[in-house]
Amino acid sequence: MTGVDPRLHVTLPGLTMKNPVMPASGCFAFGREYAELFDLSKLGAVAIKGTTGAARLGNPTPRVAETPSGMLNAIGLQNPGAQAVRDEELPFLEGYDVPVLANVSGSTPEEYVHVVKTLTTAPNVGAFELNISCPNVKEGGIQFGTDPEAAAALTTAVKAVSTKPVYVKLSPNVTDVTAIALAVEAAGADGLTLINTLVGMRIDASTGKPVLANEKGGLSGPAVKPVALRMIHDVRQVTGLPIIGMGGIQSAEDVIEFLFAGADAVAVGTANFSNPFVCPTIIRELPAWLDQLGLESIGAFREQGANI
Amino acid sequence: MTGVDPRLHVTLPGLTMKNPVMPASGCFAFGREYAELFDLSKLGAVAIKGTTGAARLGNPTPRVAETPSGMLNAIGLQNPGAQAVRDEELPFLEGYDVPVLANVSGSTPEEYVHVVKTLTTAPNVGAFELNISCPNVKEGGIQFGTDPEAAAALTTAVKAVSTKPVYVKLSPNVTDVTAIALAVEAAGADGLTLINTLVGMRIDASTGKPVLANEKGGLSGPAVKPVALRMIHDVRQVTGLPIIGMGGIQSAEDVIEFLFAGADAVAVGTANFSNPFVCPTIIRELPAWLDQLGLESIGAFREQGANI
Amino acid sequence: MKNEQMTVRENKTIAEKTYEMTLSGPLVEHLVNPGTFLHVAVPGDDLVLRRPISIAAVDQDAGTCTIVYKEEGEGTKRLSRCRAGDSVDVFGPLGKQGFPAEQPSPGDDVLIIGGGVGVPPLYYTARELAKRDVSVSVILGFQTATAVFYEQAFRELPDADVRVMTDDGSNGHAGTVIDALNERPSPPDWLFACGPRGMLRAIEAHAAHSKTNGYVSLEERMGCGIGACFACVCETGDHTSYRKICRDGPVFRFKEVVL
Amino acid sequence: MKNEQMTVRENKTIAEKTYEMTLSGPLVEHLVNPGTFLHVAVPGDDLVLRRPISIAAVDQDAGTCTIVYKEEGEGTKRLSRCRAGDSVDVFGPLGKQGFPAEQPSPGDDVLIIGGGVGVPPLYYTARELAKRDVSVSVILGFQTATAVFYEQAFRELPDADVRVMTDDGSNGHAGTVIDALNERPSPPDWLFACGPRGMLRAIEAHAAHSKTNGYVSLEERMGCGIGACFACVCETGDHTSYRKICRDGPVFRFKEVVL
Ligand SMILES: Cc1cc2nc3c(=O)[nH]c(=O)nc-3n(C[C@H](O)[C@H](O)[C@H](O)COP(=O)(O)OP(=O)(O)OC[C@H]3O[C@@H](n4cnc5c(N)ncnc54)[C@H](O)[C@@H]3O)c2cc1C
Ligand SMILES: Cc1cc2nc3c(=O)[nH]c(=O)nc-3n(C[C@H](O)[C@H](O)[C@H](O)COP(=O)(O)OP(=O)(O)OC[C@H]3O[C@@H](n4cnc5c(N)ncnc54)[C@H](O)[C@@H]3O)c2cc1C
Ligand SMILES: Cc1cc2nc3c(=O)[nH]c(=O)nc-3n(C[C@H](O)[C@H](O)[C@H](O)COP(=O)(O)O)c2cc1C
Ligand SMILES: Cc1cc2nc3c(=O)[nH]c(=O)nc-3n(C[C@H](O)[C@H](O)[C@H](O)COP(=O)(O)O)c2cc1C
Ligand code: FES
Ligand code: FES
Repeated sequence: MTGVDPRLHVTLPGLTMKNPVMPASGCFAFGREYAELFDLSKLGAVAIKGTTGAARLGNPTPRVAETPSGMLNAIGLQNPGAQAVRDEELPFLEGYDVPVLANVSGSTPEEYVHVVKTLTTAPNVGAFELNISCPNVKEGGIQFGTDPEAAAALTTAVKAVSTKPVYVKLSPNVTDVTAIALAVEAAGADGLTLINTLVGMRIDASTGKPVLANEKGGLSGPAVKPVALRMIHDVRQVTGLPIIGMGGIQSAEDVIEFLFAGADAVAVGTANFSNPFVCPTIIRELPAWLDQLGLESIGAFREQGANI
Repeated sequence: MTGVDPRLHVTLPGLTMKNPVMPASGCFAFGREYAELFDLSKLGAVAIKGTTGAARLGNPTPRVAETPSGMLNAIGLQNPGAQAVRDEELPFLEGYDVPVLANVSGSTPEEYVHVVKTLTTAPNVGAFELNISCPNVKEGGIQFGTDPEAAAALTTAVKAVSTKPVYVKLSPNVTDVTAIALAVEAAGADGLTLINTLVGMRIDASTGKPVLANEKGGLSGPAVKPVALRMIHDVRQVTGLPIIGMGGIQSAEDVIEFLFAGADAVAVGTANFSNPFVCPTIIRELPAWLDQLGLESIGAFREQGANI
Repeated sequence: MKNEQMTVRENKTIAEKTYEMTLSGPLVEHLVNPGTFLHVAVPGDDLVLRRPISIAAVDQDAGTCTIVYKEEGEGTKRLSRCRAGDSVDVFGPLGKQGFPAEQPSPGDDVLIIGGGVGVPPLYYTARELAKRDVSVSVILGFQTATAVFYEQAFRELPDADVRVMTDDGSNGHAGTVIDALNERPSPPDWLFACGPRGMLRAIEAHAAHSKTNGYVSLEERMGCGIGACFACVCETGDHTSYRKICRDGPVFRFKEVVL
Repeated sequence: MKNEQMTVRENKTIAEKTYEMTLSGPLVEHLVNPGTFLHVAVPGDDLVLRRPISIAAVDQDAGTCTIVYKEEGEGTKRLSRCRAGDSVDVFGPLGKQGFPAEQPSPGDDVLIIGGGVGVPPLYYTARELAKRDVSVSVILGFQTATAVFYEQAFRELPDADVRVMTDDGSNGHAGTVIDALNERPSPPDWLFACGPRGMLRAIEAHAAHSKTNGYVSLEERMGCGIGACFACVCETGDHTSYRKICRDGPVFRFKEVVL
């Protein structure tokens, strides 16, 4: 393919990526829509929308609200369910030369296991991302993400059935993110992704009512970037596991910040809404940053101990 | 005094306030500087800089960094120590008709107790605010803020020596802020203030070095507003204690949002730096909001159950 | 779908807190479907969400398009401050289903009902219909006289029958668009409506008729604008499935979705 | 100290990535002390911190002041895009200790050393000295010829002796301001310096002399700009206490603080 710079290549468990940039789960659905804008094969990977056992219709609307340099969402894990994702969505993505990071959600460990069993046979699923940190569903999700033991047990259960590497997505809504990271590492996680959204709220001052129908939602976008960098940095101090970093990335410069903080690759969420071409734009701009920093490759951030 | 609108009056334990607005601790030192800009008697109260037993010189510089719609600070509790605050700073504030919320910090429970003993005799100290959540000092501070038992024990110890009501300032860097709130309420806290800063980090992409000399710092400003509103709302669901809300307030509209979320009064921190006249400006604009909402007074948010 | 820095040609008040902005740029060529919308990035990096705004008119000869927007919050306030010569970041056109202006035939009874800032996409629709010699009956509803806009523009369309309703009767007739609708002798062949959700609900309730091809344009808070984030869904009439307003709409047939 | 929307009269490039902005407004009347600074709110609500910028010149008759700034990051980039007629939110003047331009007497040996964007406050200082018939020797250091500014402005001051140093010798002499300093036969009576911390440290090391009244202007990242947040402190020479650059400075006597 033209335009592929070998210095951007990143190899992570299950994901052989042309570059370190993927759209974040929930901000790219299953790729169909953005495929109308650019060639998905340009991406390092695609993280698909959180998939549950059965189809879910999600929360009432409004589901999004704006906040200073950020947004809240309370989608509520709307998705067509594991079987439909396996049969209808993943085959579409097979048309592109890009590995899939399959984001898995659920209310019970059994549901996670069911989803992983259903999707693990898909040839283009390179790895799983366990969403143990979704703040927008009433039961499940976030419990697993805030209790090290629950997180570890879930990881063990999923690892037992997965034929693909398993990343665990960490919640920032915790006192000690490193404790969860270490617990899931001990339980066999192949990698970590962080951060998911911070729980937040907005109220319409003229009515006194919450802006979101669900009252609370998950905060994402540039506003959370300093929290994301801090948590990635803290987790990098305690583990050598691969880290896919996210939270507020909007530019190639932001990506470099995340790589220095300790990420091996990154995901871009909210910024897709501000700039639908943000992922290919970042990918195009990364080589100039390597030149400027005098680094040989994206891998050099880790290998040369450039990260902090 | 001219310009005082009785509808703005708020009476909280130890603090009889002309209006619900005070500058937040650490963003207003001990009032001297802003006193050159406007009459401090216009304020509802003044929260003074976190005071420790002995003088502290704080962290190396740079101590602040900018983030999208926010900032990081790692001042490191620089202050002249309790005795100097008692002898030199509080007397200055006695020149104004405004109650003081004395922010107390320390590394050990003994240090908190010492500070409170020293300051509790100051006539203009209306109440204490226990800063159990400062992320910028190596030991102490944040430990008390993340462990319900440690927070409760500290509250008990301080209550035993204080002749003034005691508010506890809650950290947002926790899995469950309501657990800490309930623990300090049970230990005798007279009120709560929240939120303190979220721990964050920035890295200079062109050098790979953290922007702050201290590497990590506390995130404040509009970026954190949705997190603050959510936590205040959550805490309001579990306790009837007075709440002084803060985190990203920049305008009278923001104050209304906080009052709806469950705050009884508010503190304004970072916005003083963007707009040095922000506190008097907000106070001037609040009556029009009461008119628009058809509410009789600031107290009506709580009394009429207007908050959510 | 293109994402482009369009140039502001003009930005002027046309009613109270209501602005008409004329934009130019290559994106204009892609605007062919009335009812579709533009996703506009408002100035300022602190606002991360784009604002969906309908296309109010397209002039391919001049290479311009027009949007009409009301100052509601911070985003539209900032838009209102743009001056001729400024750039505005526009993504569009979005929406796969607009008003089917290519379907009515000359002589069909075509009724257009617009409420407030729901009027703009209907003006674009009416202009497209006029090009095909289809004339329209128009009911425009506003709160009060100072809010009225585009009355004259509709009147200038050939054979248009235009009726303005204001809540307080300060312009046109006093009452709602539903009052005007109820006075009509027979159901129209086509009904195109856009406005507040409550108004659309009432229109559907009053005008759903086997003879009428009814269409409504919906609003919802949006993230992506292209169907990828599931922010803007609404349930289908049978309550078993959903539509994305940004992608499957924003225009839907009567009863297709729950209003 | 006032906080005011000042009007941009002019904003132009005067060297590579270096801009000179002329501002007008009632605040100008309060500008009387060279070395003090303005705390400038840059456009955009996402940037919450103001930018400290020195006053480069004041023209009370015209009611204007001038700042010179280099495009370093996002804030100065946005400032550089301001056009004549725009408003800029300025808070100032800040700093209680500037360069003591009122102290030197005519005939005193006054040396001014400026590095890069450290030059602007020294130009204001030299103009104030010139008003009192005190002439100055000036050493200006820049990286390269394209970075040089205000050389001509200094030369136009009566009896000024101006020497430009560039790292690469592309303008004036090759070398640093320290090289030029070392070539001087005797210690000056007064030395006013502003520039990178390393340069100031070297100047203090080379020029601290009992005969010399030396002053340096410091930079540090700031929050409030008025002494209330403790962001911008530096230790005093005896390491037991501290000074706030924004309030106690930004100009300090040699050895007053640790550089
Ligand atoms: C398909 C579509 C077409 C539209 N066409 C027009 C039009 O032609 N003219 C016009 O004046 N308005 C139109 N609207 C409504 C317009 O999008 C909102 O008025 C605008 O987004 C408000 O932005 P704000 O920044 O002023 O308000 P804020 O309250 O500051 O906005 C905060 C957030 O809420 C969103 N939001 C607020 N109100 C609405 C709303 N009614 N619909 C969708 N999102 C909203 C904003 O987009 C933003 O993300 C349309 C909406 C949709 C969905
Ligand atoms: C008293 C004083 C006077 C100054 N006078 C001038 C002048 O006349 N001309 C000039 O070009 N520059 C001057 N500076 C430096 C100027 O403040 C910075 O270049 C500017 O703040 C950079 O902002 P930015 O948005 O471009 O950079 P960014 O890196 O985007 O800024 C991020 C944050 O860091 C702060 N920051 C970055 N660099 C500096 C710095 N060197 N000093 C203080 N804060 C910094 C910014 O203010 C902002 O808060 C002065 C600094 C001080 C303290
Ligand atoms: C609209 C929306 C939907 C999301 N859905 C999911 C999801 O289904 N599963 C998940 O793990 N994370 C989900 N996220 C979180 C993102 O993947 C990402 O972790 C977070 O938004 C931070 O990155 P950002 O600041 O770049 O958006 C969602 C985020 C947004 C904004
Ligand atoms: C520069 C700075 C210094 C602070 N110092 C203190 C402190 O000494 N004690 C304390 O309890 N909180 C301190 N805080 C936290 C604020 O009081 C406040 O809780 C926080 O900044 C959130 O409010 P804001 O977003 O309005 O700034 C400090 C904040 C800043 C920005
Ligand atoms: S706005 Fe994203 S699906 Fe409609
Ligand atoms: S910037 Fe706040 S003390 Fe100097």
